[in-house]
Amino acid sequence: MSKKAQSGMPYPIGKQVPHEELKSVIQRVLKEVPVEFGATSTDLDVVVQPDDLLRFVTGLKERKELAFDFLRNIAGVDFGEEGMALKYHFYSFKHGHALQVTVPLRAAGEPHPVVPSLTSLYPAANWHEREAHEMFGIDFEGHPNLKNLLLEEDLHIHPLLKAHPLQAAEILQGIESGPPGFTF
Amino acid sequence: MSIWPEEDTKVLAPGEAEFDTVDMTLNIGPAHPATHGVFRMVLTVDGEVVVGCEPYIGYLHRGLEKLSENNDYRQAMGYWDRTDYLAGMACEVAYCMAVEKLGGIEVPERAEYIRVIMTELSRLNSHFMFLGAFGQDVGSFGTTFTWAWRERERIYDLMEEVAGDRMFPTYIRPGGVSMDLPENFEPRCRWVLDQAKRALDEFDRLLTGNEVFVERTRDLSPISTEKAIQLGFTGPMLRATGLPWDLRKAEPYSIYPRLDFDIPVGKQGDVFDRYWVRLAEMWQSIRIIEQCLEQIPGGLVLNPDLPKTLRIDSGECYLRFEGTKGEYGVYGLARGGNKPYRMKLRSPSFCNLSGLQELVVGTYLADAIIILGSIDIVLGEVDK
Amino acid sequence: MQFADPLFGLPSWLDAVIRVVIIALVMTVVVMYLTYGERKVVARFQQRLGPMETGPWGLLQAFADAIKLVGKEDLRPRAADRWVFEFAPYATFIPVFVILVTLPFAQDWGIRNLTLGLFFVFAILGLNIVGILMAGLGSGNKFALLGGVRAAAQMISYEIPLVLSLLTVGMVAGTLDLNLITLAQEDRPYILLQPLAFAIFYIAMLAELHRAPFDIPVAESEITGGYFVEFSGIRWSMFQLTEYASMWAFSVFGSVVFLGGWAFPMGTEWGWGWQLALTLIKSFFFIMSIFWVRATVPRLRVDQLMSFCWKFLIELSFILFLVNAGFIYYDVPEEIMAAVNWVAAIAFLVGLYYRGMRKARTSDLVGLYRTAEAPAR
Amino acid sequence: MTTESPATPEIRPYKPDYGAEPERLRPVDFPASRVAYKVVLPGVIQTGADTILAISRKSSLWPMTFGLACCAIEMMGAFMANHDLDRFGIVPWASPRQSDVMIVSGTVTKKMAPAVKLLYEQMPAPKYVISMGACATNGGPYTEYDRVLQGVDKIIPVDIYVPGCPPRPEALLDGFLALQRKIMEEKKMVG
Repeated sequence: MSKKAQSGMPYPIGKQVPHEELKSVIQRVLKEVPVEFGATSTDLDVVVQPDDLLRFVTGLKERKELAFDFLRNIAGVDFGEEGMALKYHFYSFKHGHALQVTVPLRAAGEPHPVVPSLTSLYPAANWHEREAHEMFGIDFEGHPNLKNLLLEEDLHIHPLLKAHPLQAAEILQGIESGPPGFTF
Repeated sequence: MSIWPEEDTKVLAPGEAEFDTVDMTLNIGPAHPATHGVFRMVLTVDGEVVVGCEPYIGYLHRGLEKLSENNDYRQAMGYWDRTDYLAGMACEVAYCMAVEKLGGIEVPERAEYIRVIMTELSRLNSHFMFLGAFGQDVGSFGTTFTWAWRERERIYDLMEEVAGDRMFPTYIRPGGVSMDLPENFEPRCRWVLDQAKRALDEFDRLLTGNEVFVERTRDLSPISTEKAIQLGFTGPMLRATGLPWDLRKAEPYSIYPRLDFDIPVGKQGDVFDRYWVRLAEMWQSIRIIEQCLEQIPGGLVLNPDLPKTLRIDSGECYLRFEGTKGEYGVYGLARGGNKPYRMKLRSPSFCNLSGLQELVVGTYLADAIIILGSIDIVLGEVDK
Repeated sequence: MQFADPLFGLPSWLDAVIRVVIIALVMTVVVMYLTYGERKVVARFQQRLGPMETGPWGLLQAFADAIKLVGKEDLRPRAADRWVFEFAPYATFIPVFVILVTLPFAQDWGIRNLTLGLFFVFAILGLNIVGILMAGLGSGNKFALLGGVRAAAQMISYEIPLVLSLLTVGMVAGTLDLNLITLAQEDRPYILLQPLAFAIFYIAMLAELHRAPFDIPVAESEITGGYFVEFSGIRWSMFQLTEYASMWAFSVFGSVVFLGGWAFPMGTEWGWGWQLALTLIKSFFFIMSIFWVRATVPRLRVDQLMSFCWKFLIELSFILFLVNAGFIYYDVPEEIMAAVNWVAAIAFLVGLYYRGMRKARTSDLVGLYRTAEAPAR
Repeated sequence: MTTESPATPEIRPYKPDYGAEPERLRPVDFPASRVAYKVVLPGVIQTGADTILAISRKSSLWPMTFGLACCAIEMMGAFMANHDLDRFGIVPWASPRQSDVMIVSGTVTKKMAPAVKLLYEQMPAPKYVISMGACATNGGPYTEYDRVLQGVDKIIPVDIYVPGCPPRPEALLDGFLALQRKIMEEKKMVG
């Protein structure tokens, strides 16, 4: 039963693509964009500079050989002094391959690091970019509605930066040296 | 002389609107019975028709990722099972798989089977909650809710026998599970599954066979596969559109390749299809658990070579896991030490919810509630 | 004995006052135990127990609720219009109570018998809407506004089929006097003659009472209670009283008009105590069926509700009215009239059933690439 | 500033200090005129109206349908078939205007805190708050994150704290029973 049903599917579900094959396809198809290749324990990793990002991702989406039609995730990482990075995870329903795109950025601070927004290509990027904006202070150029998503709208802190401290837990009553109770 | 000013007595030309209607802004949430938690949406309604929708989230933002970075690998697990709090064990499995990917940790085969059983029990648990809450949204006065909770309590009891707690037992550990199954697990589990089958049959009669229910949900906010992919939908939301994309088949992990199960899909991605896909998925989960109970081997359940404090020098992964709501992705980065350097959750509810505007606009106010219910959000996961 | 013969030879006005007091007290107790009964019945449908701890088997639960509600703070939101807000509960409650004036609970026993009793009930029914709209508009809350407007639209729409179906019965009986209508059902209740009218009456009654599946104005999961969302304490309990009192009034009314009230099956042979018991038992059948529907059926949407009324139910009730008028004009025997009505009623129910079956077949709905199938039942 | 620095901070044994216990719970003495009905109608009204009111209040505690986080799931579980709070007359209502109890079931973030406070203020007067779970009590496991409120008692007064993460339905049930006892204890004060 399942054999017959799966033969009619428009997408090859369950096909695994080796990293090397995908790497060679990207090198062949998008050779005008300077990229570096690496690998994580799950995906092929491509390092792209922020200026090339929009060109590269447009290629990823629109070239038939790649056809990355699904943006899974955008994760920001703060390396402190070494700068920041954005990790984009793409998936192609058509070919069944997955890719991680790393965009190295300068360190947090004023002015904020700037990356082109992918909302025009992937509507799914909208909330992911808003989240990265508020958590890391990364500005996405061309985002239609770049305001806080999870935090209060008038709050301009970036909690996921390594410099952002945790607060001390209050102990209401007990063995602390001060008088029991709490202050407002 | 007329008592009315001239400009007020305007004669409408043919084709002009008969009424001037004023849009009303209606704030639903963050404390509203239909929002399944602390979600808030501001609807602009023209009478009963929704013409605009602005979702607001973050009322349960409690710093999962920040706290994970500041805790030991094993301590942080307590935050992760509280993300999708309807299926705590499934989230634990996802997190532990990510840690194992980072550290290259082996898992004994028996533990893999136990994890699959627990994941699928959690899926049953979460989908039962969906059935109950969805029936409540459609308006069946709690009957579906109590019936669903009767089954959930049985599953919770089973989990408590296995792991010691109902919701968040932190039973799954990096490298296996914390302890072996109790002696009478198999007959107990089969009994629970039999009861669940009976309950599913009841739900099929109560809701799927109900004229009013079908009339309310069918052809409501249909969505095409292409649009769903663009909006980032995964899980039952995507499968309802007709695409049989399930990570257990598409990018197989754990022992799922050894198991025989099907992927239920809908036809047009409307609310009824989403409901039906979840109902059919529960039958598949029961099939999976029954196969696991037959195939489960003996042996260790926890990798004995692990140190007391887990230290991972370097590693990076984006682990995807078919959670109960869709693709539950964990981006992990380790740079030495006993704490993860970065842990990012790609939560399925978050991505499914981001397309709410597309689904809701143009429907009736009452439909907006059940469309929200059909997305099956969990706020712990949306707000992280 | 004349109807409303003064008790103990008292003056007429004093007699009426005494009867009103009796009915008011009975109504309060009945309403209290209806809330208790609903919680118990619905709890059983949901495999729970319902109130158990307040008094034996929770019998005092309703009293505890009532006393607590009296002791609550009486809040008025700042956005509310003072007079409209504060008088809305009374404007909602009084029409329902006035309906009870004309209902014959036993032979020749009610508050007052009116020659045009049926007409009086129709006239009073509409007044309820004023109070609900006052509550909706005066609260200064958008949920309440939506609930009030929904309630007004729904109740005005469903009044038409309700009135038409009842007029059919009045036509068959040849009178609008409720006492005489009941007496005419001594050997057969009108549900046997007019089953379709009964079905229409039942559906329209559910809509008038805002009970499931027509509980759109008070939908808890959509508008958190509808028009009474801002009311607290004693004023809110007036709404609750209205809801259950109108349910009881409708049930007594329905059992009088369709089920033979106190007259069927024993006629005037039995004393008034038995007659009273018969009326109450029949009305509790009604109420039980309302609870049953509430515990099982989901809610309709507002446009489906309206189109069901305007596109189907009103036409059906007009046809019913005209056909029965023809039967009576040409003196068709009662048996033929009953047979035609039964055929129509069965066709109506079977049609609804098949409509439901046509929609609910999941195998048609799912799966171009269907790879999973729920086990066949 | 003292010159000598404390070498080891003195560790006092943990002793909770709730204020003077009997003082707080002592019944208020009303003037004789206010309890005149007891004198006028001896034998007719044996129990005071305050007792009847308190018994009614404790038998009909209506919480608000209002879930915040994980604990809300266990709260729902307490209302369902296995635990059935309806046995005690406890039924949830959607609107705060008709509720008596607010169950703060889960983490209160600083973004949510104004809404929680508003809901509390919308409830009519004899109102009680049950803080359910570790998060609502003091922030629980999330207490170190700065967008999380360290306990809901910073914004609204709490009557009963239910421990657990999340508390089992039985624990919530016990919390309700404790609230009932508390209502009976303070009946003279709520009059």
